[in-house]
Amino acid sequence: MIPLLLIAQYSAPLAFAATGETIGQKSGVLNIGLEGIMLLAAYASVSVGLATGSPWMGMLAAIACAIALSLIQGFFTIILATDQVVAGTAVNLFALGLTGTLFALGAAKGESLSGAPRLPEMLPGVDPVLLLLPILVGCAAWGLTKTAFGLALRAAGEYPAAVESAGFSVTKLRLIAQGLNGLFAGLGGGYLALGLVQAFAENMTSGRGFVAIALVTFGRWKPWWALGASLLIGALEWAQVAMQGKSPLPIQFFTALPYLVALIVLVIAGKGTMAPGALGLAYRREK
Amino acid sequence: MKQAVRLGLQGLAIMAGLVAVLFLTFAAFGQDPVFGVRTIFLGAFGDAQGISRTLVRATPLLLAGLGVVVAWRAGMYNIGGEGQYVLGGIGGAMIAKLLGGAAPAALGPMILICGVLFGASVAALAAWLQVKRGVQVVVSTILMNFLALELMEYLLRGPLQERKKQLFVTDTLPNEAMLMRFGAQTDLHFGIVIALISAIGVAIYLYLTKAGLQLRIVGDNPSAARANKIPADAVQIRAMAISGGLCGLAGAVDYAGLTGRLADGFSQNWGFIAIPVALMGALNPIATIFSATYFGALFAGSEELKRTLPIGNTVVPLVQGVVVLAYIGFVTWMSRRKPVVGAEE
Amino acid sequence: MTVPPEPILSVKSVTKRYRSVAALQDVSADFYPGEVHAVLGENGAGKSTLMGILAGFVVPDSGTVTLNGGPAPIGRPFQARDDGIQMVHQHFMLVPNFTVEENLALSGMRGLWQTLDTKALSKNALSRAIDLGWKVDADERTGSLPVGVQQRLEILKGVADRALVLILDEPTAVLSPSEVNDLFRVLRELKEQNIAIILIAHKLSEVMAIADRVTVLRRGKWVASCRIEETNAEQLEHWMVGEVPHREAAVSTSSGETLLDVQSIDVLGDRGNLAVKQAQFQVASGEILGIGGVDGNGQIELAEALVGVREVAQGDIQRPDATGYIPQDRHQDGLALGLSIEENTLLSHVPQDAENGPMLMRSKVRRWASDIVDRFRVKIGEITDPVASLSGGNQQKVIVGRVLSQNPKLIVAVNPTRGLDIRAANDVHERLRDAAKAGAAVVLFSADLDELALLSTRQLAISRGELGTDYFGSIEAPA
Amino acid sequence: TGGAPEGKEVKVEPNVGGGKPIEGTLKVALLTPGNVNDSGWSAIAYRGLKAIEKELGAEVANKVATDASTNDDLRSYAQDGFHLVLGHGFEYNAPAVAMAKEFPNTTFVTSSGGEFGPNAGAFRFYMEQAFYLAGMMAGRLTTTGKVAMIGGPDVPSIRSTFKAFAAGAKAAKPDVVVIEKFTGKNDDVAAAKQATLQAIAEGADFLIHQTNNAAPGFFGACEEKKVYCFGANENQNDMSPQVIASAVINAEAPFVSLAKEIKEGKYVGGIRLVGMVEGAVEFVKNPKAGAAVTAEAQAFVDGAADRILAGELVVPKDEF
Ligand SMILES: Nc1ncnc2c1ncn2[C@@H]1O[C@H](COP(=O)(O)OP(=O)(O)OP(=O)(O)O)[C@@H](O)[C@H]1O
Ligand SMILES: Nc1ncnc2c1ncn2[C@@H]1O[C@H](COP(=O)(O)OP(=O)(O)OP(=O)(O)O)[C@@H](O)[C@H]1O
Ligand SMILES: [Mg+2]
Ligand SMILES: [Mg+2]
Repeated sequence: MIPLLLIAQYSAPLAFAATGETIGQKSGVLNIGLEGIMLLAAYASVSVGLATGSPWMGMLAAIACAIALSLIQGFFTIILATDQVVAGTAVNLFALGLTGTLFALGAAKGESLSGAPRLPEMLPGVDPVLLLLPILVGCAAWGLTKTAFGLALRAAGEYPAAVESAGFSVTKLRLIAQGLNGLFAGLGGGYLALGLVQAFAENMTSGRGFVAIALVTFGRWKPWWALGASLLIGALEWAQVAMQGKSPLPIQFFTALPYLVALIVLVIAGKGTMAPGALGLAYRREK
Repeated sequence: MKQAVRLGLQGLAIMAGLVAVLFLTFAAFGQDPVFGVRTIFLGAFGDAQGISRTLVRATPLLLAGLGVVVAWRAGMYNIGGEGQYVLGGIGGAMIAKLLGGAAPAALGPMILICGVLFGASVAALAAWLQVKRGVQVVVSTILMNFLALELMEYLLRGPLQERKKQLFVTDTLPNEAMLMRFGAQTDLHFGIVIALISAIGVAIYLYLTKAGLQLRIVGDNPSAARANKIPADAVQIRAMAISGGLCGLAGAVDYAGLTGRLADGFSQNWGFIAIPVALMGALNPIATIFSATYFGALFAGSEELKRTLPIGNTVVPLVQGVVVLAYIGFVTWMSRRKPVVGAEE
Repeated sequence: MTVPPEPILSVKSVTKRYRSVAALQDVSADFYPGEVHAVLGENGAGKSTLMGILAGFVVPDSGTVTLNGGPAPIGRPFQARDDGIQMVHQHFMLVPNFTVEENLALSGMRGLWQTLDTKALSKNALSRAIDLGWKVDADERTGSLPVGVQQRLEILKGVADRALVLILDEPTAVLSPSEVNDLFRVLRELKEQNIAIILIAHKLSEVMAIADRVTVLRRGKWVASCRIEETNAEQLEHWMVGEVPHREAAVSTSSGETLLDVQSIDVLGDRGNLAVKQAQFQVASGEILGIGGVDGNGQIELAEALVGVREVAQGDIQRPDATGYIPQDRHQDGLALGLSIEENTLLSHVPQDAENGPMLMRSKVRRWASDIVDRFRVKIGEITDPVASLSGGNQQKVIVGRVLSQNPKLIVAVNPTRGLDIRAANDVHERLRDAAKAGAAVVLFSADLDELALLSTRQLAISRGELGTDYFGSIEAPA
Repeated sequence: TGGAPEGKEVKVEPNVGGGKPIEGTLKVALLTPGNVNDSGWSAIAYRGLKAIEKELGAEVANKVATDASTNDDLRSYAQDGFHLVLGHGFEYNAPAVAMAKEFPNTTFVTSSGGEFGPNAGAFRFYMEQAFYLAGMMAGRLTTTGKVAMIGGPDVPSIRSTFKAFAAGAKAAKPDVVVIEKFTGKNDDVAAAKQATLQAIAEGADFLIHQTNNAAPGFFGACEEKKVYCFGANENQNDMSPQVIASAVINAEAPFVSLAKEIKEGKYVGGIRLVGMVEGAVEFVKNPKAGAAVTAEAQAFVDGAADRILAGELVVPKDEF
């Protein structure tokens, strides 16, 4: 038996990222750079946490850096209207290189990025960031469906011209969504590093950003569903760790299981008609 | 003529910009920028070793980049190049294992063929899933990348493990089965010729054949293709198969030309880098030759850099990220300023 | 009705250039409350540009715009909207995946930072719908509504709040005659409420039926403005194109061999709905069968079934091998906009002599493409330019040209002249007629009764997927 | 197709000695599979390299070498006149031995690997000895009867050390249950913590690891659950209060003595096993462990260590 709390803890980085990506995709922007943004946030949370001695400053730094990088990507994909996949790929490379280089420079000076201070626990095993997860997912779900902003944001992802004609700027809406995406990725990356292990290692996100992108489809572009999908994958991960050594199947079968299940669910769930109509398409205002 | 001059100037401007980006990146991390840029340049073009290193790196980038070109031209956002590359290697290693020591001379070509088939079939599967089941290629190929890597790890510990069952690698290919090498001084192998021929082949296919025209029509407007009885689904699946085949070929060529064996470190992210390579090549197969060479040079030069700087390893992806962003930003900015070609009376 | 002395909105000597193109040159016009003001002109005459200036989307290079005697909010479309200038675009600004209520709420919102009450936000618009005698289902998915109903939503969005001026860009192009009648009824009602209505239309009969005043533009220049009583259709046509184009009468019925034989077919729509029920007819060589009806009644599905793009669910179609299809929406189904003009001429058919195994013969392809450009008088820069650089009319000619040049035995055309000006439309009509004369069977789907009357040798109407004969309404004379 | 020409064309072959003493500065290059700041496998070798630099005044260089660049890297260093090229990993062995034929004046030595030539060879760190001792200590001290090993990537060297740990534990407590978990990744700190927590949940109260960069995850879990653990590769006794001892590789001594042999022209190709006897492997107890390690257990392990040093106890190891 795996305690539910552990599943929640270890799927929280995925859940944060998938929720943010859901918001972003609802506005029409595919954020392939999610992995890199999470990685930068992870680095920032630990290095600032260690430097200031305050986990709060670490989390703030994670969020700030993630939003900044997310908006840099947004500058390219939303304002300049470049291809979203390429800009995202570049952001991933950039973040991997940047954090790796900073890490190497620090290591050369003998600095270590582990043993960062951790956030106080509100309940056993529940720090404020984890507590924030269901609250923020709820906010995202509520914001998308129950606020004027959410309506406009969804319209920007479906049919941007209609948003412009209603008097709202698609660019601004998408930038806000991209910023929120960054905020969530920052919480996810920060929680992964500072919340779970209080340490940073090169490339420690290990593909979680990419999996989160797949989970958005899996979650039918709904925040609660994205959370559910993350929990499911998180549970599978725990199951694979637990089953290791107790089954004659090779280890790789277990480590592949979450990806395999995600793919199979997508195939069974079938037609992705829930995808926002203008997802992945750059919008250029006619003049 | 004027067009050629303008393109040439634009190319020069881009090259200058890219060097400037390199320069600034080094400076930003407190490294001597002149030394850094010089090292990269000499490492990539300084001598026969450098040039060969550049071409060896450019080979998988060009092949996988061509794969991206073909898929994206058909409107299929294949980002599974990495997984298909790995599968290409797996396909090659499987046939090598199957044939044992038999017919080593024929083995080389067989490896390439198997690599193509392996890459092509998973990519076609991803395409089929999109066309028939609505699973977006962008999403499914991400997942397939992970699966391909896990599969390789498993095979290296099981069916494909070397004869002595000690290491998690395949047997090393016999020399006769390896692609022709251009000299013992360098790693340069016949793969670069295969890649160049592929580039020309893809160019001919896309621009001079009916199937290629149909592929581009489908990519530009699938609805119009359908209304004109071009079987858009079949064309997209075929495009993905070609794309995956090229990425698989990249893996097989690296296996049979460079490493001679498969090991956990076989995946070097060429399949991911191929995306910016293809886009910087404007999704044009011939221009992709140049962008692949550029990236190849960056990798080759940074090999030299890694030998000398402690941050050599990690500064490379950083530079690539900045370069790609700077490039796409620049190109978009240029295309915005460019007067729209109008045809008004 | 009385004409108030003061115009609500007026433009004085506005000029707008797009690089080399002068979209508008020194144009002036006054728009009065309580009047329908029609703006006429050929494709590219500058009508939409002028509307864009009025609605605040387009900033003129020079000239002044006044609203209610004061300066109009130039270049500030949202201010213009708040000031009561409402515009219904040619391409609807509706989110297809939203419900009607959500769409109305989206346009009714004034700020982003508030909780969403779609009921409250769409209340005004929905109550206006009741005033205007329209039944609107607030929970329906917008994209699945017929075009006519979507247009009503656009008008409702415009008049939900304070509307002083209502601008409609080619609203009738997509409507059936009875829908046009209904639209005109509503416009008259709005006119009674002292709203100034500005209307762009290509069909003079409609203009004569509804307008109180007309302004004619030609190649960006003002040609004439007057009250409708002071002019007639011939004069308007002369103002628009300079000379009155020659019109041929419909081809006489021919009794050639039957080329198209449709035997009680059922066709399914994209969502699996039964779009065409038990259609049955024959078309012979030399015949032009006109099929009229409101958009969304199964035309597209039937047309696609006729040419074999869509499978029939039941029944059978005998058709000749060589078929040509002119689809309804050139941007959606007709062209690959990112490809060159030359490549677009190959979209439906690659001439046999240009194929050599899998290869295309470049010189043969070039000759085929230039032939089409020459024979159909397509105005182009370079043949290798992207087809997107052509104006709408010339794009349409590329499609018509490539379809007719392959000498099809069967031609299926859906609204082939939608949005084209009179001269371009005449050109297309003539080509279709020539094809019929040369022995092809033609099926012409059109929402335009005049076009059907002018071209077809025989007419059918389609309604809710069923073919019949007595569907056509007619346009009422002004009361 | 056809293979590479058999070394005939080689022209770039600086005369750097080989079989004869080297005059002037010794040049030594090191290839590692990962960054040298991984506080694990690669870091060990880097410390060895630094020792060569310091003690022999050698000119040193190092680089991460992947499968695709291995041949190029070996060749480039040889062409640049390096006298000794060290490849830190079994994966460099076969390419190095092949390359050595083309550069008779450069010596290629890899850590692990079974092939050698006149100017090429390997030395194999007998890390299993230290893991065996750790296993014995764990087996002696466990109250739950369960001990665990947490691995990052699933590679032969790690598997072999884990086998030794398990053997040691069984030697101390025959009915001990040995739990083994791999994350499959080198740098996934969260996954390492996850695997460790799971092993602890399954009852393990003494754990050892091979997680390289992801080690903070391992230590974090042990700290949280207040179970005892061992450091590996480097002396990690300070990384957490829960660490009772570390299984350490000291690459300094064998690296420096190897470099000396090269400098004096005395190197003979072959495969050497370097372990506790040579001082290359060590089981270092944590002085701060205090009461966690009973005197009885310590004596038990010390006794085994003595027998290893005396050659009476041969710890099992895999060939790779
Ligand atoms: N954004 C633009 N950029 C460049 N040229 C433009 C632009 N908008 C309009 N034009 C040009 O200005 C001229 C007038 O265009 P406009 O759209 O006003 O014509 P129109 O009278 O509405 O034509 P139609 O009947 O086809 O709708 C055309 O030549 C057109 O090509
Ligand atoms: N790239 C362009 N450069 C200059 N003018 C353009 C360009 N593209 C379109 N236009 C002009 O803008 C106007 C609107 O284009 P569009 O193709 O929508 O024509 P349209 O006749 O209004 O078609 P539709 O009725 O289908 O909207 C046309 O007059 C066209 O000439
Ligand atoms: Mg117009
Ligand atoms: Mg028009």
